[in-house]
Amino acid sequence: MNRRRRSLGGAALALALSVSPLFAADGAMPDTAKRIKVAMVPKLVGLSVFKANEQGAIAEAKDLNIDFLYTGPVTASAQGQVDVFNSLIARKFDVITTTSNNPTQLAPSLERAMKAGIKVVAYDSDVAPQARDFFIQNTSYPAFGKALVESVIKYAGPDAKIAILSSTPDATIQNEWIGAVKSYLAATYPKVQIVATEYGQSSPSQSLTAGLNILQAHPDVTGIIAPDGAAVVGAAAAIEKLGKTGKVFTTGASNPDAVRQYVKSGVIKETPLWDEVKEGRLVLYVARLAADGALKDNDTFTAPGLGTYEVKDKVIVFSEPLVFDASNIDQYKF
Amino acid sequence: MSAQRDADSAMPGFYAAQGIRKSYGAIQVLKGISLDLKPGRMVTIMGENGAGKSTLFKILAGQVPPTGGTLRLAGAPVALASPSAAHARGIYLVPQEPALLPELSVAETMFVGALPTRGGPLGRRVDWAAMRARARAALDALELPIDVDRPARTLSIAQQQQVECAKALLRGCRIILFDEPTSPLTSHEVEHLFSIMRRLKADGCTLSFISHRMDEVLEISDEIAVLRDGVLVDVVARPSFDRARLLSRMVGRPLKAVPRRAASNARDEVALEVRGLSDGLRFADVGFSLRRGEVLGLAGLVGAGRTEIAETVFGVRPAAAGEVRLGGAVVTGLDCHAMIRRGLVYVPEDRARHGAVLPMTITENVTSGLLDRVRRRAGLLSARDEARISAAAVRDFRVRCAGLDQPLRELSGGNQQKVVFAKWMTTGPRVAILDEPTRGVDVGAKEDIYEMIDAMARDGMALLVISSESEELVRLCDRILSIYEGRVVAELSGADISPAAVARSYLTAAAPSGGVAA
Amino acid sequence: MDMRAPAAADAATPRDGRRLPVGGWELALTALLVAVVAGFGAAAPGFYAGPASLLGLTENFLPFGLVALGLSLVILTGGIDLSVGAVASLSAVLAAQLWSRFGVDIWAASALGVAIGALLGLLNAAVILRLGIEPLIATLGTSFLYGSAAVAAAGAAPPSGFPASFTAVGTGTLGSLGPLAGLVPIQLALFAALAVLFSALVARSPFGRVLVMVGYSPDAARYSGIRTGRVLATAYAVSGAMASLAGLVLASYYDAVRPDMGDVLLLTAITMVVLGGISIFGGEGTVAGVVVSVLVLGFLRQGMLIAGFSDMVTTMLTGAILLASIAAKNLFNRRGTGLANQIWATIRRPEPPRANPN
Amino acid sequence: MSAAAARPAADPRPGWRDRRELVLVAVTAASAGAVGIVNPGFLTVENLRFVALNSVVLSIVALGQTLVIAMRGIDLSVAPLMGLSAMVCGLLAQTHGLPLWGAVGVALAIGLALGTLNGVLVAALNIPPIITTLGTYSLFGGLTFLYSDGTQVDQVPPAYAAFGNAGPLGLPVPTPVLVLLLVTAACWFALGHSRFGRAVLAVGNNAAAAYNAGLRVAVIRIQVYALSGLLACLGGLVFVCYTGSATVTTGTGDHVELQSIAVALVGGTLIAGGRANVLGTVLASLFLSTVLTALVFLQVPPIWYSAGEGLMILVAVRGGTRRAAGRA
Repeated sequence: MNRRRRSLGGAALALALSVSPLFAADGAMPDTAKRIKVAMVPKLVGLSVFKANEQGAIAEAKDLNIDFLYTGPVTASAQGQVDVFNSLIARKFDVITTTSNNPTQLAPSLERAMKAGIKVVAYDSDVAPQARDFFIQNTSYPAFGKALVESVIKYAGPDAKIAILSSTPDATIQNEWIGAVKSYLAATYPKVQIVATEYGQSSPSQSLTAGLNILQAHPDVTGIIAPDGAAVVGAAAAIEKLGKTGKVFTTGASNPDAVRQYVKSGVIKETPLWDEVKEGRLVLYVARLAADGALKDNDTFTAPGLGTYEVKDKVIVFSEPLVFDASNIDQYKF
Repeated sequence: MSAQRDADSAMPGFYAAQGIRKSYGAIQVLKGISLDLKPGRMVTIMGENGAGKSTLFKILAGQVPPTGGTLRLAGAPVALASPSAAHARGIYLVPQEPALLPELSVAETMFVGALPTRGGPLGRRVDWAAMRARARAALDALELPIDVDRPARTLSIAQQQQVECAKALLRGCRIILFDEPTSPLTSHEVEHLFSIMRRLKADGCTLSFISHRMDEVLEISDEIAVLRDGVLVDVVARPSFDRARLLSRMVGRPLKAVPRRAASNARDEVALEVRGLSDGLRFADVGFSLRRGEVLGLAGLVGAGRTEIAETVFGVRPAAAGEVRLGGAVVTGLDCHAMIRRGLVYVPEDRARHGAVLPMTITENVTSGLLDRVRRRAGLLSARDEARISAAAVRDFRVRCAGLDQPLRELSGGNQQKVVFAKWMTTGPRVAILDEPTRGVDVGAKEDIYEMIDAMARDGMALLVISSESEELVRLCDRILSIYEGRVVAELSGADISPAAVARSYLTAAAPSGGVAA
Repeated sequence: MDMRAPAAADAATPRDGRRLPVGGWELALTALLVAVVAGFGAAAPGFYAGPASLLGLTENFLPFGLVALGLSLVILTGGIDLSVGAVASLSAVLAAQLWSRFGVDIWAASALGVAIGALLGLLNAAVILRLGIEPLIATLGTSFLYGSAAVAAAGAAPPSGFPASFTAVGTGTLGSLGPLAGLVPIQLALFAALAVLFSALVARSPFGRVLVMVGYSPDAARYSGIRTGRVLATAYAVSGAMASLAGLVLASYYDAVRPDMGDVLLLTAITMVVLGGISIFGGEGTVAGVVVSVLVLGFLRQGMLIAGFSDMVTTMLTGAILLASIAAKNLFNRRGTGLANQIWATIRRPEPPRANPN
Repeated sequence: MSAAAARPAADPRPGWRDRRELVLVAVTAASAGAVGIVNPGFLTVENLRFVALNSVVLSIVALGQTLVIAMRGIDLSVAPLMGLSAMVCGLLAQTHGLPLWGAVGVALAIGLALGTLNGVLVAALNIPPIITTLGTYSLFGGLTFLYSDGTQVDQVPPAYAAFGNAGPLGLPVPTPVLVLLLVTAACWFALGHSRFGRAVLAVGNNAAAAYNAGLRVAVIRIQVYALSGLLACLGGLVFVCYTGSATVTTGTGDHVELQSIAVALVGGTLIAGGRANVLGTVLASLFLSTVLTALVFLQVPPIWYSAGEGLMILVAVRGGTRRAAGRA
């Protein structure tokens, strides 16, 4: 049913990209003659952000002569992903793209896939480097850390007491972002104090409870950085329930649909992410290139309608953070 | 029969079975039973285990549908789809051990399924006050001093039966069937139950009960019906009761007179010595010594503490004080695992719960007494050796079975008991405690078991026998201790031993102290 | 009459049901296994790509089987162990931390891990026996405790990247033993060995005998001189040890540990045990049945995934099979009281012998 | 049996230790007070309101579980049922604008239908409850997944949010709390004072005896599982209104099945059936919510939260076992 909401309108509105499409002729080009099978395996199938990737990927698959499959575990478990990988290996897929629940646990299975001649493209959350051919990083970690901090401190003030509400203690990408947040704070806003760190287990309801608890236990907190889709929703809901809208600000990493109401009601002033639909398209484009063997470890390429990208040591940075606020959020539907 | 009977049979409370048959699969349990139950009369059903008595009662009470035949109530045929349908028609079965609703109050257990309600602001609600008042009234009517607010789990079995009687009356049931009510009761409790029965009878209720105890039956019955192998072989009315005839009808052959045992096998060597044993609760200061080859009986009322004494000696129940010596060595406080290894075994009274594992095979039960003696290969039990032990046991103990791997539950009570005997006797014990060794065992197997006990004594085993049947103790024992309320009150030996003397020994102890716990 | 004299075996040596622990249920499961493997082999491309790949599929589900073997013992006693998932996680995490933080040899750490699992099982038994708490509740409580401990022990960056010799347990084959052995995953060899061991243990060892006895009737077992507390403690300890073994195999398979890695094991392992024919009330059932049911459910899941069904559809099917099989079993079980059972009884069994005195 | 015959009659009147409600109120108040001393923020009206609100969904589900356990059953499927109801109601509202009263109907219908399925499997096919609901746990979880097709509920219409958070007609008490009070009162009345509830307890005490007393045991079983399903789904609806979200793992991810069993037992309901404590269940859920919130106020590291839960179960059930031990 969500498919009905699918729209590429948002994707059409190009962003300012770090690399401008000037050197298209030099880059790797896909060869779409042969039909290939590409699977996209998200952390779990029940999250809208990943559905947004799928949305973009489906559109791109048509153009690139790809049999596309979106499949994954129901809960965010590495074991579930490995089960899916194993079945994809048996079904002889050409490319597996995935965002990992755990970088290390997935590695043996993905290495087996690579041994079987399957290309592996990681996106969003990386796996161990030896277990994938390429990694598409959403945004650079420092950039995202900065965006997270700015979107709260701008409103809460440079000497605010803030809290962090994350997913789980060992979530790789969240920990990278939290690390980036801390170093940016130390450098730019040394007076900001982090008074609590809680975990919502990527569950909206547990995040809500954790958010409520933070605000009740630390009434002087005026900002919550919640770098997780469920966490930011929980934090925002907690602020709203406690009637602290306008007094406490939160930000995170969520798809616009999930936080639209909070952005409109002012609980969330700004929240950074990136264009998930577009990222899904890029994932498929890179998958095609990888399958064709057309992409080198250090390379550049231009994806039509997406822009030009640089591959550095197998890593491709997708974009600068895209910051949603009340003025632009309605342009994005995912 | 005839006109008079026809007229009677239309009376309210006249309940007749006509040609009742019941089969389970290919097995015919009841083969056409016709029996009349009449108002104001007590009809007793006697018969060996497996004769079909309980099945007949279950059919009469609507718990089991008959395969064929008709039930007539006051002349009209009735079909009873369930126990509650039977209750609705005034027929009530008091089970031997009433099924408890342990967490509910006495009053509620009496009304379960038919709680009185009254209207209230929130709809119909249970009328607790009315329920309690009516329950109290029903118990008072039978002069039963039981607090209706007690949780049912605190009732004794006798009290549970008493409550069941009151319950039957409460539901307006005037045809009351008692399934072997007396066997778990002490004799005082039996007296109390009988007084209730007489009161009900005088009140015009239709009564029937099952019993094995001849004395009771002769005392309370107006009519005695004897069942054998699913057939009603005899119905006798009061003046013409004849003990010998009843017994021979039950077993289908004339019964030899119960002999007193010939000569003692007792030797000098003391095998088991108990001194000043107490558990701090049920018995105190019990002492006796048991010699090899001797058979010592423990007589007493049910609940006198005999089983507890045995269990404490055996080590499954802790002792508070006293000493137990086995072959001279002090073994007080050891668990039964250690006792078995030292040659003391115990055949418990409750076979299904403690004595055997009914779903397991004969072989597994036989060897379970002491797995150590089964030969092992690579740490595993040798199937061949197990089969050898089991086959020998089945032969020596005359177990009738289809094969050694037959589950025990498929055997009759007597054969199950023989397997339990085999389980322990093949471990080569020096002392055996036999608690109600013939409970739930039919007459034929009973005699086999007596012979086995004699043989064990001849072999030099020391035996402690607990039995509630005086005849049994007389038949088996060299010496008898009488237990009353956890204390040894008398000792009988030699020529003093007779059924009357045994009964007298503990009943006289009972008399002075007045009423035994109700 | 001398009962102690050794008697010659009865001429008609009776068959012993437990010597060959295979009955109707096990045969039905085996038929189902054949149908599942053949069905997916024919209908799902990629399911059968040579014997090595077929056997290789077992690597993906045998940790569940290891848990099921241990859990079988507990369920045979009439108990249950809800803590197996948490035990698997906690002991694997602790073993991995011993290796990574304290430099303990990985194999020594693994051995310690299994020992820790056994200890956690003993702790379960202590809660059940000493505090007198129902196994269901006791192990529910301890699973929360062990789970917390696993998270605490794992820290923010749980260890990963084990030595190759260790990860071979999860993903390697017996290749070094010869070309044919190269087809057999080490996991499968481990499981097969343990399956035989457990089967023999339950069917023919003194421990298995008393275990079954305790399961059918704890009272009768106690009155037979069996120290039931020790039997239960052993069962829970073995269950814990097997859970931690499964956790270690998972660690090896994933080349990493996580504090929640064992969570998925519990419900599937219970399903395997129950579908294998072990009665939740204790006593009844065989390890052979559990082994076959592990293979049935494992191959079914792999086949479904390869055929492109989602994880959840597969889980649904597992649930449906569990319900249908137990319903069918109830209808036909000798101990049941259903109508079909009575019909079945009359068809199948002659009149049970009754001991009537002539 | 001779032991039973002569066991001295216990005092039938419950002592204070048997008044589980009072004990729970006391320990809840004591822990709240203690935390309040360390961190006064805990005792604000606002915070206590959320402590209460946070316990509502679990309480509602656990009341159904209480009924089932009182009948000597167990229902593991409450967790996926709660999730299914939250997902179906939430998605219908989010995408089709299903009105709130419609969602109530949908939730109750799902609960009744699937709860009845549990009941039929237990009562008619004679499958042990733990196995039945283990099987339907997978089935219902799968239904949630199939229905949602991997999407999630992340915003609900204002009417839902108002229902989940505000009080009706401007009352200061949030609607979920009122719903809980209503359900609690209904369960309390049913178990304590209606023929149906007493029949449930009779079945839990001794199903054979209940049958012989003329109770339709199979029908009662089916009704109780249906009620449990109903309450689980009501809990799911309240959940989606309160949190504004539902995912495929709602219910199962938080192990509501285990939590509901835990609070029912901590509340004083016997795992062996036959005795239930409706008020105790609600208070135990409130206690759990208090403790979990208190841990945050005391700055206990989050990883130990579930250990606290485990200890609470063992300690509370231990207290209950000691007194039940007298029962043969």
